[in-house]
Amino acid sequence: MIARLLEGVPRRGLAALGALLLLLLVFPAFASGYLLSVGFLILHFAFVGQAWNIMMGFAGQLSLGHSLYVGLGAYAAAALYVHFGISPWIGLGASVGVAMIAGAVLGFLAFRFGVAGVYFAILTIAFAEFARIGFDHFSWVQGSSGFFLPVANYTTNDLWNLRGSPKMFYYLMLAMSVAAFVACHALLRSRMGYYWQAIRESPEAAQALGVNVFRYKMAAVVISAAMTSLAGVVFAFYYNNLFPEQIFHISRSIELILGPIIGGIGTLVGPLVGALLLTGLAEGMREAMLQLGVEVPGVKQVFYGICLLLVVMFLPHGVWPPLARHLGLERGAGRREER
Amino acid sequence: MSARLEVSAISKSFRGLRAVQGASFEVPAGSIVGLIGPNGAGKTTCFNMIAGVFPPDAGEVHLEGRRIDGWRPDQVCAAGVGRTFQIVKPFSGLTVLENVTVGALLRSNDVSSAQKRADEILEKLGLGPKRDLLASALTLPDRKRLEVARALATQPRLLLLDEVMAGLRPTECDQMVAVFRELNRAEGITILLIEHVMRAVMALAQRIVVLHHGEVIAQGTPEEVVRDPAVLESYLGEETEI
Amino acid sequence: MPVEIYLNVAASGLLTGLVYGLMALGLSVIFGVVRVVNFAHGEMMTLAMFLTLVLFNALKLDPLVLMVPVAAVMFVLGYLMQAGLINPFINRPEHSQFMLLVAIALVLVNVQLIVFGPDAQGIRTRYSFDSFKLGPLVTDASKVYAAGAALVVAAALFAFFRFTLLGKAIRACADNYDGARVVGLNVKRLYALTFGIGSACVGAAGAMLMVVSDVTPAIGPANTLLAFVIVITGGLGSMPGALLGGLLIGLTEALGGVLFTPSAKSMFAFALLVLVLLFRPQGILGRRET
Amino acid sequence: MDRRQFTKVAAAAGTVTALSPLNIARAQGARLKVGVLLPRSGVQAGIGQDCHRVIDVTAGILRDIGLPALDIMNADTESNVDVARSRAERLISEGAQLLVGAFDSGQSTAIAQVAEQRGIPFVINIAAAPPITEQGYKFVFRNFPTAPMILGDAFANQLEVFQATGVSPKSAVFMHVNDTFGQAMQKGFTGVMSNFTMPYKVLQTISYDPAARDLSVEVAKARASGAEALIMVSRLNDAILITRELIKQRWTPAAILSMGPGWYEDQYRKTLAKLGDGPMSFVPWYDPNKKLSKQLEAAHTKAFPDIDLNTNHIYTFEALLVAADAFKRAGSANPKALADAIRTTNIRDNVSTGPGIQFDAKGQNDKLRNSVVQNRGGKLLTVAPKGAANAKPELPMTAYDKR
Repeated sequence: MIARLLEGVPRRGLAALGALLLLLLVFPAFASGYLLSVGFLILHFAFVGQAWNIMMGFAGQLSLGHSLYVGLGAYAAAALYVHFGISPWIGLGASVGVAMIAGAVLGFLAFRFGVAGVYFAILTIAFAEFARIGFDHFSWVQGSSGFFLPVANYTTNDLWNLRGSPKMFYYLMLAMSVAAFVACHALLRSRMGYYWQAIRESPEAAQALGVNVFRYKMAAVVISAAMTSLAGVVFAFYYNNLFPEQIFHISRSIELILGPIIGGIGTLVGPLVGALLLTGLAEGMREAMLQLGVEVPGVKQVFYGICLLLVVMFLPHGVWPPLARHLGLERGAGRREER
Repeated sequence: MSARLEVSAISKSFRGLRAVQGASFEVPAGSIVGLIGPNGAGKTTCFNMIAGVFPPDAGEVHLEGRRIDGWRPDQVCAAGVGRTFQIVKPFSGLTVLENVTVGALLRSNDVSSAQKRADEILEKLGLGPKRDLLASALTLPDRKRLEVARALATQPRLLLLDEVMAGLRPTECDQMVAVFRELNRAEGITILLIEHVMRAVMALAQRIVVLHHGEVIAQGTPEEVVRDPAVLESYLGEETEI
Repeated sequence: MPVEIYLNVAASGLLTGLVYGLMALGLSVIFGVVRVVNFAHGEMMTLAMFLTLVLFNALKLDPLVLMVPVAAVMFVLGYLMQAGLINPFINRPEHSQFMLLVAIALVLVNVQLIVFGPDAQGIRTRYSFDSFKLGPLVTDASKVYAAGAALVVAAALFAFFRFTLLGKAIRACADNYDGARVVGLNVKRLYALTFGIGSACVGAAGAMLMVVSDVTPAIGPANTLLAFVIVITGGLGSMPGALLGGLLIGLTEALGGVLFTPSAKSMFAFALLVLVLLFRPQGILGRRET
Repeated sequence: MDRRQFTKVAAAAGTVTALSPLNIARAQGARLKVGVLLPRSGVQAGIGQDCHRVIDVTAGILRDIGLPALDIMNADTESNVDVARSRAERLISEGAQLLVGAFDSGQSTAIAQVAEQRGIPFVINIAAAPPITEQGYKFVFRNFPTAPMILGDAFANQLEVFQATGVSPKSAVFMHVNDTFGQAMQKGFTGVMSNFTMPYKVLQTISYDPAARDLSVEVAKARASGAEALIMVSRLNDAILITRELIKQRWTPAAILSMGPGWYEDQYRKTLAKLGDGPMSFVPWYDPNKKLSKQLEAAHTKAFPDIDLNTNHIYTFEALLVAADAFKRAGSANPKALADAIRTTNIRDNVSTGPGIQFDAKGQNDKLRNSVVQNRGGKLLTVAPKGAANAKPELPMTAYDKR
């Protein structure tokens, strides 16, 4: 099984991945609380980016409403914990289930009725907004006044109830990111992965080769939704409060897809590189502003926006593919050409 | 010979425009049949109805006795029909090998055996040296070959070829003809081909069906068809490469 | 509840809808031709609103008059944006275009925040607080003027595309990109012009919106979303569709607010959008792509 | 590169900045480092920047009343919980010994968890969601009333106002924005009201979307209910929108009783001029008769002649006041000692209405009182409670078309 997974990955890439993993493992030993929280954010975005990438990067379905699954996942596990004291490890079953159902409904409607391209993207936004306003009125989880989890106990790490220190959350997120990376790697090399990429490149040709396009598109949406909802569970227990305005908001959807787009859509390493780059860029800009004594709110976002602009203008396939070529890691980097 | 494919009185209109009108023909098992006709005669529409891209407005299509009209393309493919597209549709972002592997996965249990099968087909079609190139990097003749390779990888019993020789040089064309003849002989694949290159049709087809304005105006052996006055008339002024 | 309230609310919803429709018109024009979804639409609208505000404070002219200079400035801005930034992206995949416009939107919002500050700012005209009373019907004067102006702008735009040579050229370009190039049209320039025209529409709508509401930098993204909902409901690329979409959304929100809880009224707009997408994916007046 | 290296490089790069008075003070270590987290960009930028205005005014006042100077470290939460949390961590790693913020309940909770875990005291300036001080935090303090506290005071003050003016509306409609604060108020409304014998009956409750661009439907609905008074929980933009609709739909309620922000704000009064006169706000406010209030008002007016002192300024100022006071009493910047000092806070000479600043076991100042401010002649007059007022209330409101 493991041997199969490693097949086709160049040795240099493997070594680089190993080194990166080692670095991430020992990072908390040296990091301040601040760097640890930044590290958590990076891994969080790498994970959701990876999940989104399944749908867009692999299967070519542009979703701009992934906050829907983050929010559903977060609320489902949190509500079960608060109302019934159910451990999030059991509750995440509900999270995954609810997110999968939502994804399946959206996918079914869209793919059955031939909603594609821009229209599909807007449909995903509509679903997320619908959920946001709905949860504003959902009194079982306190509606818009916010859903609070009992405060975390920081002295002991209770992994079973996800109550614990940021370090615990960091390692949890790291484990999830690694698992997502391996899972995506395996998926991409499976029958499903081949079919997804075929659908992404040309749905008509894929169908003529016996691929049940509807079924595999559905699979992409549902798997992506399920994975994304897991990030929502961690979000809920890390922040201990949920507001529909925050978690279902379209700005969260956008935030979580910037990483994979900047990193390199359809590649395995792209979401990680993108999350690292964007979070690092945002934090670095804040530092730079601080050091320059610029105290004007908004200036940082202007520069951040300009950086995004430059990247997307000059690196149409994201940062990773050219970087991988440069480092001689091309095979592991995955490829994606202009459609 | 029993019929592998039986098309009976199929019709199709687009926005009131009749593309195919009551076309009927048969493709016997193990044979090679050519579908010819001037541009806009409804050949590709016929193909699309057989392959399941859209259902016929009227009429029936039977594959080995099973009625398949109205099926989805992937179901038709799974039933044993492989097809190529007139305007090639390669998976541009994938390598040549990966392109063909997608087809081979239909009848393989796992990815590695599909890859093995894909490799064999690439060799057969002379694409072996290019297996690791991106499909987008191929020349047009190679893309045409890739179309055929992908369709073959699904191990069809009936192969629908939509102008795969167009744009090929005569020598390349002859190579292709040889490949199809070999496939037909050694593996017993039945072939229905749309072709403008008459040189290829004449060389390959045992039977020819002529479409004009969506109707079948003649069918028979190549010799019979070229002597048919109706066919000659319909082709008058058309480019013919005999 | 008395019947008048439904009448009043429906009338108000329709008027608001027309203003919404004008706001969405620019988006529709741009998509119809350039095939780029302008994700910075709402942010451009707030820019136009601020522009109106500045001009109003300097010149003390009625916003309905200021519509002309604001539209002109926005035209130039749109032209330059297309020619400079967006043109290289015309043939790129959707997500790439999306990224570009999201980045532009981010810059726009925050530049506005720095320049104009975060507070809501509005202008007061002679008729700001007027209303017309027709029997039981009480209608907001500002909305009536704004809706009227929306109809005029839409008519002008319609005439431009129907009767002028340039308008026809742009439509040809929208129908058949390659064809237009073959007959020697300068597609790049036409695209830039279209983006300019779409932006001028946004400018006109912004000036008009200043009559009925205040502006803060933060309202941009919400307006982008609203414009999407309208345009997709009415049919992306269709000009009458944008107005119809606006009317429908305005009416739906108004009646949804009266019959159910107002805080959930935009849910009805989204529900309408989903229904339209499912049963007529190209929008009510949209053309099916072939 | 870690933080220390970064500072070294930066310090080496700029000896000029190192010589500025601020850095000398930092080198002496005499000041308390206070990290102030506010949403100064993003959707809440308006409020965050408003809160921030008072910070520069504070230094002079603290000096005048003999409290130690504070070393303020600003951070922008960008109206985002992720950023709020990582900014809090950042401030602490930079040496912040006390945190102040963050206006929003969600962002405040995110910061509270960091503060709690790192043992750094966190003084919340504004955030009304009740659960924040029900979580058992030891380092989190809130000098702002919770939603039920605001409601209780509002009803009591309404009775006082009705009695003073002789106008008692018999019916009312309750409109609230459906955001965190609005819903918290709505949830407490009926329960708290049942503790009072109010003259009016609430005929209808209307909640509306915080992002609404148009409130004509909402106002039409309220008007159709035939109520005499309008009870509001809103924000700024919607308060302006609602007033415009009231005028256009030709309805002047006998009283507009607001229990939140919006109606007293500068922007509201500036935009509507004399049409903005009349509404009463039942809100956490300042006692204009207190000595410190006069000092703050004077300093604030000097710095911002166009902007009146309001809730945002008062409670951000008091949060810093709590910090400076605790620092003085603790005699050290040790966070634990600071927290202990804050727990025993007893500031009598303060700004906000009520007996002063004290915290209960949960870290909540439960002594805070509301005031009633009325917009009259474009100015804000404090009309109740009696002991903390500088004018008398006036009801009913003058009809909008008679102004």
